[in-house]
Amino acid sequence: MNFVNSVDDLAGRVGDGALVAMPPEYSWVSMAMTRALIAKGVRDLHVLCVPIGGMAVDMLVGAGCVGTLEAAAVSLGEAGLAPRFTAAIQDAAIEMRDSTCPAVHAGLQASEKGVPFMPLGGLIGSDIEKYRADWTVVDDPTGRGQGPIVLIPAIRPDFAVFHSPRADRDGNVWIGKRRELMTMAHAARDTLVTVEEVVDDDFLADDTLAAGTLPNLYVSGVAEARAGAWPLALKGSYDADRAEISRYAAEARTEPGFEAYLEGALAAARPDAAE
Amino acid sequence: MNFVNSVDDLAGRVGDGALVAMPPEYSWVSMAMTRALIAKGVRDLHVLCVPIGGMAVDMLVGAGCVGTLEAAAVSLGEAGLAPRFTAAIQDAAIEMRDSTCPAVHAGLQASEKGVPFMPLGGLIGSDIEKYRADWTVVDDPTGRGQGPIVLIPAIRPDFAVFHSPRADRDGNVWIGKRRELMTMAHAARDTLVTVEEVVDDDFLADDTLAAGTLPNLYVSGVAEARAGAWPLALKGSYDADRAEISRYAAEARTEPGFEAYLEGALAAARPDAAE
Amino acid sequence: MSYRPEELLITVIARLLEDDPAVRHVAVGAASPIPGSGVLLARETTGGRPRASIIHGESNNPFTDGAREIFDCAGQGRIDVFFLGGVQIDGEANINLVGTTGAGGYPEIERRFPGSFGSAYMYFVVPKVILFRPEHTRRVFVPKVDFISAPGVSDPGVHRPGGPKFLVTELCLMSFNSDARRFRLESIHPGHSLDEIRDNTGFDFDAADHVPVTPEPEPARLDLLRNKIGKEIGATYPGFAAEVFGIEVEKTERKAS
Amino acid sequence: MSYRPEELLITVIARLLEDDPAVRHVAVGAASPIPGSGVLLARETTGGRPRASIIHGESNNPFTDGAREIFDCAGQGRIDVFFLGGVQIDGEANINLVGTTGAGGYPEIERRFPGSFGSAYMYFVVPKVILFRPEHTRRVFVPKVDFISAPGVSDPGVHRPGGPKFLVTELCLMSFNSDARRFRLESIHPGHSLDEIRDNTGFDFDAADHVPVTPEPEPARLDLLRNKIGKEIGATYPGFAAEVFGIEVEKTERKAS
Repeated sequence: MNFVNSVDDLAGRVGDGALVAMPPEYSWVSMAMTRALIAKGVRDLHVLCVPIGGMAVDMLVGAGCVGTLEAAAVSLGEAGLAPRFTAAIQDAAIEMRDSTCPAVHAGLQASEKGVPFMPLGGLIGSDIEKYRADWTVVDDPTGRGQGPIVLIPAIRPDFAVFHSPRADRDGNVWIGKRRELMTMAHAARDTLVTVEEVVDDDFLADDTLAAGTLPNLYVSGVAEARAGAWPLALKGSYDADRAEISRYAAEARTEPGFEAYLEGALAAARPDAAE
Repeated sequence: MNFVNSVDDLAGRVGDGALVAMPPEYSWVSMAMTRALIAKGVRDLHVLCVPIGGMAVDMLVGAGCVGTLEAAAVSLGEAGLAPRFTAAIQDAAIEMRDSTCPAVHAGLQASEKGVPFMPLGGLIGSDIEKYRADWTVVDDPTGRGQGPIVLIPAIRPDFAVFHSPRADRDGNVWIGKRRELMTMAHAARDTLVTVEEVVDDDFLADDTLAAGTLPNLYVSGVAEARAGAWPLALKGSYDADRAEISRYAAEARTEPGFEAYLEGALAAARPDAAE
Repeated sequence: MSYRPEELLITVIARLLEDDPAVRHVAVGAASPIPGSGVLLARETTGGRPRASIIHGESNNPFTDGAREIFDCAGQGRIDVFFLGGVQIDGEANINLVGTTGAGGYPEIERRFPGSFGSAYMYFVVPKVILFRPEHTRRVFVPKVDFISAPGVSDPGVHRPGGPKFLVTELCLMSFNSDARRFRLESIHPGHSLDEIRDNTGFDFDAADHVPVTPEPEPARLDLLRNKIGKEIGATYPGFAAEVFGIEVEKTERKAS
Repeated sequence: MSYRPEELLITVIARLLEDDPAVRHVAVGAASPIPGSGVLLARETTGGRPRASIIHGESNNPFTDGAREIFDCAGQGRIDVFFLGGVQIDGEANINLVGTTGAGGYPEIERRFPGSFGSAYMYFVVPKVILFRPEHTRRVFVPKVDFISAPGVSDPGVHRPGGPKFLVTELCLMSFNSDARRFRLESIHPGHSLDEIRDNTGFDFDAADHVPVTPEPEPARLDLLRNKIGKEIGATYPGFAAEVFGIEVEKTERKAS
């Protein structure tokens, strides 16, 4: 049912200004969609990192696609600081909403449950809380004298976007133990997924596979994209291409270097990376 | 690690007055533990049905083990009303805390997240809300004028008790898509699990199995109990023994009938029921 | 073409889903074979429009996030129709699933029923709740319920995207107007009368001068029910399929975990 | 027996875990090979007492409920020790992971770092947070952080079961007293001096008249590290294991999903 012809078709649904949730680098980022969104020239995205961003977010920022960024952190991991993110913040080129990991999860869980907010411990006295005008500190509203607590408003992404090793013939998507992908999809209005392959199976008919499956009920569109996480890892399928990530980290230190890298990345698909 | 010799050893940990969370009948009830708790003569339990009770709860109530019962409903399903529960309520023999399914889940999720309460939509104007002194109705505490909302306090069970087809050699427990078992275990101080079998495997080392596994981090004790859900179903392993459940439903209509049934049930284990 | 009462109720429910293009996803709770059959029939006659999710079903069960998912899913606005019943239902569409009380009221209980299940939540968040209670007597349809498991209407300040829209019984189909806080008789099932309905209803309701007769199940729909839907619903409710459609269903093969 | 600076820090961390029977479960965040090695070493020397959970680790990673589980788990009180660092750390144990600002302060940023990760939460709920920041300079240890990712101390009314207890750097081990809101020098690593520490610390701290020297790694612990722990931590941090322990680790075989 939810299948589309190409990653570009999927990216075509994401309009300027959309709130897009993306997973962390250890959890199946769709680099294929990232490239397609950049190629399409989407603008003013509000990107929500769930909860940490990496190369995909850095590329989107560098390509001028991002207006607002909400994240607990953005980093290339072992490859160092995220260069275009760092530059954009230092130049005040994007609006940054500094968050902390559990607050991102809590905001998505509020949308998942259809409630306007979720309480969260900690945070009080941090500058993160101080600068988040959308968070509310209240004295224990149950009147039990448990002290002040922060209320995190529901975050409802327009799109959750990620990659997965496989979907079945009905568009049910394997997420394994990457449950943040399920929360993202529950919270988002639409979920767009690229997959290594669509397999002729019914994941929901097998109780073992069902345990790690996002049902198509929450999936708006699926497109095949071989090596769709490349150069990031797709755990269980392929490792990270560390040389490529390091090359990016080095070249993207300057804006011309980033532009040159981007031109190459958009020109060359890498269908062989999964092998 | 977390293995004990017998179901009786496991039941021995549950003291009088404990708050015990139990899953619904479609989600792997430990009838073996239920019988062991009754045999041990535990008293004044606060049983939390997550969120619906069935034969196990009815037996615990009939055997005089329960002081307080919190549930969205108690029923034998196709076999009709739960007879000892019904009698106990009509005789005001136990304290009943009528709840509604999502409120039970919300209370457990609050404990799972370590927050004192969780907001939940709906409920306002129901007699469920009216008679729950522990729930709080507040005007939107974020000050956004979203109207009144109910705050459900965290429920922290002393014990989560359930059955599963299998645990691995490290005490990691397969729960499949029965995620309420995971929430129960996260929320509870201790989790006691009976299993059909302990297998020589490491579920966490296999990304497919890990997706449906409760890690031993949350498991306080595991005991083998063949046919441990009998006469209820253990989905994927065996069907419900409808004749036995109907027999219970009929005999338990009277207190002497229940006593006679119980005597038989405690005397006879049914090691062949899984075949 | 002769038909069974259950088949009439199934087609009444199916039409409520077929006629409304806003119905994209219908969820059916446990132990609800007639609503379940109605949804599957509507899906068939509309060429697949409403998605049907049958909680704990052996098939048409898409839930993989545990017992809370159905409620979360409804809270997300992804469920357009849900079915609720009641030990008692009153004229303001308050429903009682807990039981009957003495004069002192709850928590004193005269006759206890299972409990409220998820009604206190689903009634608020699902846009089109269909009350389904075949037994149409004054024991069920009372002036005022003894216990409000879920209220039929709410104050304007309360966030309530959902609520009761229809009531299906063995005698009739009614609609509910939440502004007027009243039921309205929409059609009377063949062989029954307005007087019979008034006699068996403990509250007042609106009715036009000429209330139409509920259409009988069309042969094409009966054919679908008996030859296709019966087998599908039988995977979850074998006893029902055997009794109503005379179909013996083999238990669906599912790979064990 | 000669040792590398990393090996000293690993044994310093291991002792903080070994000596405290309340330490039953230690969680280690991403990209933390030295704390990770310290935990695995302590588990070995205590005969398995602290459970070690390495987030995103190829082994010792028990999490199956997604990225939120580590925070939920800490909120449940199931994590006794966690490690945090800081671009800047001040004398009241405030930590800054966001970056340095100009005179106007945040949101103006002079030098941006990744961000606060989960610190604003974990610092509150984990009873024994060990601050680990090898670089001991006035650039790091400042009078006042430019941005408080997480505060070192909280007002009495704030629910805070957790907070900073120790600070481990390349020069020394300090403890933190949250009532006094001050660090105290506990031991000075071999080859360094109190003066050197004062010169490189931008805030005042307490120190006894005679501060002990940090014990060197014992041969038995070094042996464990090089022959057992190195291989285990190398499954998650192969580069670290190769550089520090000279161990080339084969990628752990895991069944693909």
